[in-house]
Amino acid sequence: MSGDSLLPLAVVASSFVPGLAIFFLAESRHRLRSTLNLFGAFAKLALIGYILWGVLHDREFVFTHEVLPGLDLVLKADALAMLFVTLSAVLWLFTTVYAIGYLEGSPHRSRFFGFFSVCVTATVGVAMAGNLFTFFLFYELLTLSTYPLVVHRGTEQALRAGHVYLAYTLAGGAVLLVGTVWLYGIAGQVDFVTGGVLDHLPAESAPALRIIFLLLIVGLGVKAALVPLHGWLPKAMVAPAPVSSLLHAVAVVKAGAFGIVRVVYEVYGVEFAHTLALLAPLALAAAITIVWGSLRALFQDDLKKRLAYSTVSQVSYIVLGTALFGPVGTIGGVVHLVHQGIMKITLFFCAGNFAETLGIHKVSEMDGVGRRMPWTTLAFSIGAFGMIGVPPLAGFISKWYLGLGALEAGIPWVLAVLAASSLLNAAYFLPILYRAWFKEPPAAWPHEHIRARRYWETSRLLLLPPLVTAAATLLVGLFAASSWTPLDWAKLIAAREYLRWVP
Amino acid sequence: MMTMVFDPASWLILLPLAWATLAFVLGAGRGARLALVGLGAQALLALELARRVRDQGAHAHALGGWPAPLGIELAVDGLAVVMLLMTALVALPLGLYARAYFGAKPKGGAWFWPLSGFLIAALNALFLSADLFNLYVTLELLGLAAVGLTAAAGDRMAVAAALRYLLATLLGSGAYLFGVALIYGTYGTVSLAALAPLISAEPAVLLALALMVIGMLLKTALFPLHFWLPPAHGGAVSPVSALLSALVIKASFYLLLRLWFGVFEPVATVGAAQLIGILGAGAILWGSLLALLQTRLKMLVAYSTVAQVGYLFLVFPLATGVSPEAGVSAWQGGIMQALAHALAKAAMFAAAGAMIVATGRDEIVGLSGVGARLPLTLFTFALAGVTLMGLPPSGGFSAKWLLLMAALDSGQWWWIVVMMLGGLLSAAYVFKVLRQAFLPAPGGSAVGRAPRALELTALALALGGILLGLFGAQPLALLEAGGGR
Amino acid sequence: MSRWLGVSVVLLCTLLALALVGAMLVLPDAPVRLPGEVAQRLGESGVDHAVTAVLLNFRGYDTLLEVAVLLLALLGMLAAGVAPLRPAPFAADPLLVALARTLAPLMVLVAGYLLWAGAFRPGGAFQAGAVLAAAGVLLRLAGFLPAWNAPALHLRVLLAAGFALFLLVAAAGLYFGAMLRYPQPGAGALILAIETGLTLSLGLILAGLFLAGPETPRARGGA
Amino acid sequence: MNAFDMLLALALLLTAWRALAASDLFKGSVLFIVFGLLMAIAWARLTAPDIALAEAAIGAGLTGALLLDAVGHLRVGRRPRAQGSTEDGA
Amino acid sequence: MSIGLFYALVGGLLFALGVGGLILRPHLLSKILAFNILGSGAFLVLVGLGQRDGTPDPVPQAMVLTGIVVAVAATALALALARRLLDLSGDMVLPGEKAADEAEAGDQEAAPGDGPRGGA
Repeated sequence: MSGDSLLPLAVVASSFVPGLAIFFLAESRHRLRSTLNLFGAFAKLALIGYILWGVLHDREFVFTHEVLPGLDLVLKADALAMLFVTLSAVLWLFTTVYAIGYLEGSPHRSRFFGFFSVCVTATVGVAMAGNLFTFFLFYELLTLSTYPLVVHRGTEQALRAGHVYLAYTLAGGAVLLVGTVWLYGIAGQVDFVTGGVLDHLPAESAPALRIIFLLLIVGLGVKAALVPLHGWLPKAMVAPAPVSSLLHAVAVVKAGAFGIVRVVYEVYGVEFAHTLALLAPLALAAAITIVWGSLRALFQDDLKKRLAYSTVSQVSYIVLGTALFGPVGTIGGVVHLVHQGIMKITLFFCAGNFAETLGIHKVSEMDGVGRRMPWTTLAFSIGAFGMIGVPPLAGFISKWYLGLGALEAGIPWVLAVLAASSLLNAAYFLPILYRAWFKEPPAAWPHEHIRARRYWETSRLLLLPPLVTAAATLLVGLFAASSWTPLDWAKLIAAREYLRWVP
Repeated sequence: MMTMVFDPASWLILLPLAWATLAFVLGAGRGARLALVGLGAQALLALELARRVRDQGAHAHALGGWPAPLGIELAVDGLAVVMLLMTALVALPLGLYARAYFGAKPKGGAWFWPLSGFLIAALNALFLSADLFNLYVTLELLGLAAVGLTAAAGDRMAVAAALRYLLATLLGSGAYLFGVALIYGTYGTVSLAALAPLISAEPAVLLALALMVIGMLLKTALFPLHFWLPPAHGGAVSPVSALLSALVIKASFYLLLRLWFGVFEPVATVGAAQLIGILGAGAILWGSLLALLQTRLKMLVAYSTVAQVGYLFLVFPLATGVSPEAGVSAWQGGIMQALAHALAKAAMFAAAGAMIVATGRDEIVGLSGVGARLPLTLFTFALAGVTLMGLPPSGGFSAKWLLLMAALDSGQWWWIVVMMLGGLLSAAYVFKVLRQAFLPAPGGSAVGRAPRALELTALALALGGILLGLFGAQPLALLEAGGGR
Repeated sequence: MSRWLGVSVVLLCTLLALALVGAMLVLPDAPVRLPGEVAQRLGESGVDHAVTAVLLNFRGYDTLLEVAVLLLALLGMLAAGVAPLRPAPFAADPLLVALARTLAPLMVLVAGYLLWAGAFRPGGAFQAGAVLAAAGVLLRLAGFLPAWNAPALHLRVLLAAGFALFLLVAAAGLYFGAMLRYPQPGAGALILAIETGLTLSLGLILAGLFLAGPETPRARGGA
Repeated sequence: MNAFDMLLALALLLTAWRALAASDLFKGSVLFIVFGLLMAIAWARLTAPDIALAEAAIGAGLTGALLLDAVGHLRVGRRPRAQGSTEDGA
Repeated sequence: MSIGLFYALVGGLLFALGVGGLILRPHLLSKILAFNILGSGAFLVLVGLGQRDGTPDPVPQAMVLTGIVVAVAATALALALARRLLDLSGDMVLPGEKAADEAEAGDQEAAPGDGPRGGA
C-alpha cells in the first residue's frame, strides 16, 4: 500500500490518535492535553495542505479496505471532500483553542477533549468517505461521539437533551441504514462518483430508487435538521459553547447537509435525480425549513436557542442549493456549506463569550454589551450581517448564487423564499445588534466571571477565535472572485457534477 | 504416523480436558496459572487449525482409526474452525479476567478452573463432532459444566437459577436424544457424513428434526423458551456470566445450524423457518423491552442476551428457500452475529463485573459516579454496546448489514422492521446504563476502584468486537475456504 | 402455571405420543446396518464382547467424554457449596453395620469379576464401578465412611486417576495415527488397563455423589 | 413379542405414571426403583444384558438410592425451617 | 411386530409421559424423576428401533450404557442442587412454581386418586 493511499487514513487518524491518547490522560495534565490537541490540529492541517497540493498535481489519494466481501471502506480526497475537510480542520483548530480557554478549570476535560477529537475524526471521515457505506460508518460515529459532549455537564437537563438527541439521530441512522443497504442490494457497491452511479440501472428500479431517496434524505435530514426532523437541535443547546459551535458550524448538521449533497450529486447524479423528479420536493422541504426556522428564531429570547433556529434555517440553504437544478444553484449551495460554517461558528463563539464573561444567556440581557465587550460584539455583528446577506460578506455571496440558481432552474418562488428569509434574518438579528451597541448597559452584569484587563475584554483564548473567523467572513466575501476561495472550489465542483449540462 | 501427533483438532479437545483434570487434582481455588497456559496454547492451536483449513480445506479425523459409520469422526471445516477460534479468543481474555476477579472476590471461584476447563473442552468437542450421539454427550458435558459454574455463586437465587437451568438443559438434550434415537432407528447410523445422502422426509425423520430443533431452541433460550436464561446468567458470578452468555448458548445454536443447513437441509421447510424467525423477532422485541425494565445491571445484560439470541435465529427464515446470494448473506450474517455477540457480551458482562466490584452493588441506580471513577470500564461497556446496537464499525453492524442484505434480497421486509426496532431498543437499554454512569456520585457513596486487569481484559474483548467489524472479511473467507455450509 | 397451560401441555404430550407411535409404525428398513460391521471388526478391537468393543474402542471417545461428565457432576456438587466437613451424622442400625461388614468385601469381589468379565461377556467398568460405589454407600450408611465435601489430595488423585489414564491413552493414540487409536497387539491389555482405572475412579465418583452431598439439617442436628 | 412383553409394557407405563403422580415423594421414589427394575427386565428381553446389569445397578440402584436419600433429607429438612431456623444464614 | 419395535413404542409413550411430568409437576424431585423416565424412553427407542429386525445391535446398546451413566450424573447433580436449595430456602420447589404446587395440592384433595395431569 503506497503512501498516497494511506494519506486519507492519516488525515482521519490525526485527530483520532491524539483523541485516544487524551482519554487516558490524568485530569491534571492540561498542558500535555493542550499540546496533543494542537499537535493533532496542526498535523491535520499540514496533511490537508499536502493533499491539496497533490490534488492540484493530479494525484489520487484513495484508501480502500475490505470490511466484508463486497463491502469496502473507502476514504478518498476528491474536490467536494477537500472542501469540507479543509473547513473542518480549520474550524477545529479555532474551536480547540477556544475550548481550551472555555473549559479552563472545569472537570472531566480529558473526557471532553477525547470525545471532541473523535467527533472531529468522524466529521473528517464523513467528508472523505468514498462510498455510501463509509459515509454511514462515520455518520453514526458522529452520533456516538457527540452524545457525551451534549450531556457533558451531567445535569438533568443535559441528560434529557441527550436523550432527545439520541432518539432522533439513532432513528435517523436506522432509516439511513435501510436506504443504504437497499441501494447496495440494487446497485452493488455505491461509490461516490461525480455525476452519480445509478443512471445505468434499468427503468423498473425507478420506484425503488425513489423510496430509497426518501429514506436517505429522511435519515440525513435528521442531522441536517430539516423540518420536521429538527426537534433535537434547539434542545442540544445545553451543551458547552465550543460543542454548540462545532455541532452547528461543522460537525453534525453539516454532516447531514453534506450527505444530502453527496447523495444528490454523486450517488444519484443531479441529472438523474432531476429525471426521477426528486429535486422539486427536496427544494420544497428546504424552503419550508428555511422559513419555519427563521420564524421560530424570531421568538426566542435565549441567545443560543435563537442561533439554533437560525441554524435550522441556514443549513437548508445548502439543501436548497443542492435541489436547484443547474450549476449556479449548486455553486450557491456548496459555497454556503463553507460560508455558513464560518459565520455560524463566529456567532456561537461570541455567544459563548457573552455567557462565559458576563453570564449573559438571553437576548434581553444584552443591553449595552458592545461597550463592555466591543471586539466580541463587533465579531458578532459581522456574523449577523453575513447571515442577513449584507454585501460584501460571505452570506451575500451564497444568497446571490442561490437566487441566480433559482432563476436558472426556473423556480422563481425560491426568490420569494430567499427574500422572506433575509427579512426574517434581519428581524431577529438587528434587534440584538441594536441592544448591544445602542442601549445603556445595566448597572451590573448577570454574572461577571472574567474581569476586563487592559486591552483584553475577556480571556485571550476566547477572544481570538471569533475575531479570526469574523475576519474570514469578511475576506471570503470580499475576495470571492479570486482563486482558492470557497467560491472558486464550489465552481470547480459544480463544473464537474454537470457532465452533460448544456445551459 | 508422526504427523498426527501435533494434530490441532485433537489437542483442542485433549488439552482443556487435561488441564481441567489437573486443576481438579490441585484443589479448590487453584489452577489459575495452569488454566491460563492452557488457554494460551488453545488460542495458538485454534489459529494453527484455522491456517490449515484455509490452506488445505475441510478434513475429517476418524477417532481410534475407525472411520464412520462404525467409529466417530471429527469434522474440521470452516464453520467449526470459526467457532473454535471464537471460543479460544474469548476464553483467553476471560481467563485473565477471572483470575483477577477471583483475586479480588474469591467467593464462588473455588472450582472455577476445572469447571471452565471442562466447559471449554465440551465446546471444542461439540464444534468438532460429526456424530449425532457424540454431540449428545458433548451437549451434556457442556450443560453440566455450565450448571456447575452457575451454582457456584452459592446463594439461594443462584442455586435456584442453576436448577432451573439444569432442568431446561436436560429437557433440551432429552428431546435431542430422542431425535437421535429416531434417526438411528430410521437409518441405522448417527454419523453426519453417512446420513447426509440418506435423509428423506419420513415422518420419523421430521419428528426427529422437530424434537432436536425444539431441544436446541430451549438450550439456546430462544423466546419463549428463554425463562431459564436471565436468572442463570444474571445470577452467576461475573466471569461465569460472561462465559455462559458469550459461548455456551452459541454451542446449541451452532448445532442447530449444522443440522438445519447440513444433513437436514432436504427436509427443512420454509414454513418452519418462518416460525423460528417469528420467535426470533419475539425474542428481539421482548428481550429488549425487558432489558429496558430491569433495575439490576446484570439482569439487564442477561435480558440483552435474550434479545440478541433473536437476531441469530433470523438466519433461518433468511437463508431457507431463498436465492443463493440471499442465503449466503444470511448465513454469513448469522455467524457474524454469533461472533460479535460472543465478544461484546463477554466484554459487557466483564465490564458489569468490574463496576459491581467497584460499587459493591448490582443495581443500575448505584452506578452514579462510575463514569468519573472507572472511565475505562464505562468506555468498554459503551463499546460493547455499540456492537450490540449494531452500529458501525463493529461485528454487530456487519452482522446486521448482512442480514439486512439478505432480507432485502429475498424480499422479506418484515424482518427489517424488526431488526431496526431491535437496534433502537438496544440503544435505549445501553444508554440507560451509560446515562446513569454519567451522573455524578451522590454525596456519601463511594465508588471504589476495580483491579486494572479487570478493566483491561474487558476492554480487549470490547475492542475485539469492534475489530471484527473492520476485519470481518477474514473470518468469512475462512468460512468459505473451509466449506462451512 | 395456569390450568389452561396445564391442559395444553397434556394435549401436546398426547399428540407427541401419538405422532411418535405413528411414525415408528411406518418406518422402512434401515439402509445402514452396523452389527455386521462390528462383528467383522471385533477381532481387531482387542476384546471379544461386542458391546465392550464398541464402548471402549469403536466409540471409545463417547466413553471418554462420559467419564468427564461423571467427574463434572461431582465437581458441580462441590462447586454448589457445601458446609464444612462433619463426622458421620447418625448412629447406624446394628443390623446394617453387620450387613456392611459382610457384604462390602463381597461386593469388591463381584466388582473385580464384572471388570474382568467385560472383555468377553456382559459386564465391564461401569457395572463394576457401580457395585464398588454401592459398597461405598453401604459403608457410609453403616457409619464406616465419613461424608466429604472437600476431598483431600489423595482422594482427588484417585477420583481423577481413571479419567487421566484414559486421557493419556487417548493422547498417545495420536502417535499411532489417530486420537484413541490403540496399537494393534496391545489393544486388549490397554483396554483392560483403562477399565481397571475407570472401575476404581468410577466407584469413587459414584460413591462421591452420595458422600459429597451438601450437609443438611439432619447432619447439623447430629453435630 | 408375547403376553409377557405386553404385561411388562403395561407395568412400565403404570409405574412411571404412578411414580410421577404420587403426591408422596417417598412412594414416588420407591415406584421409580420398581420402574428401574422393570426396565432392567425389558433390557434383558431386548437381548441387552449389559444394559440390564447397568440399569439394575445404576439406573434403579444408584439413582433410587440417591432419590430416597433426598426424600429423607426433605423430610428432616423441612421441619426446622417451619419452626423458624436461625442457623441458615451460613 | 418385532420385540424391538414394541419396546420402542413403549419408549415413545414413556418419553411423552416424562416430558409432561417434567413440565407440569412442580416438585423438584418429581421433575428429576420425570427426567429419568423420559431418558429411559429415549434409550428404549434407541435400542428397540435399532433392533426392530430382530438382530441385537451392540452399537446402540453401548450408546445407552453411556447414556445411563450421563443420566445418573445429571440426576446426582440435580439432587445435590435440590438439597442445597432445601438448605437455603427450606423447600425443594423452584421460585415461581410454588403457587402451582399449592394449586395442585388443592386439586388432588378435590379429586383423590386422580392421575397426574402430566402424561400422555
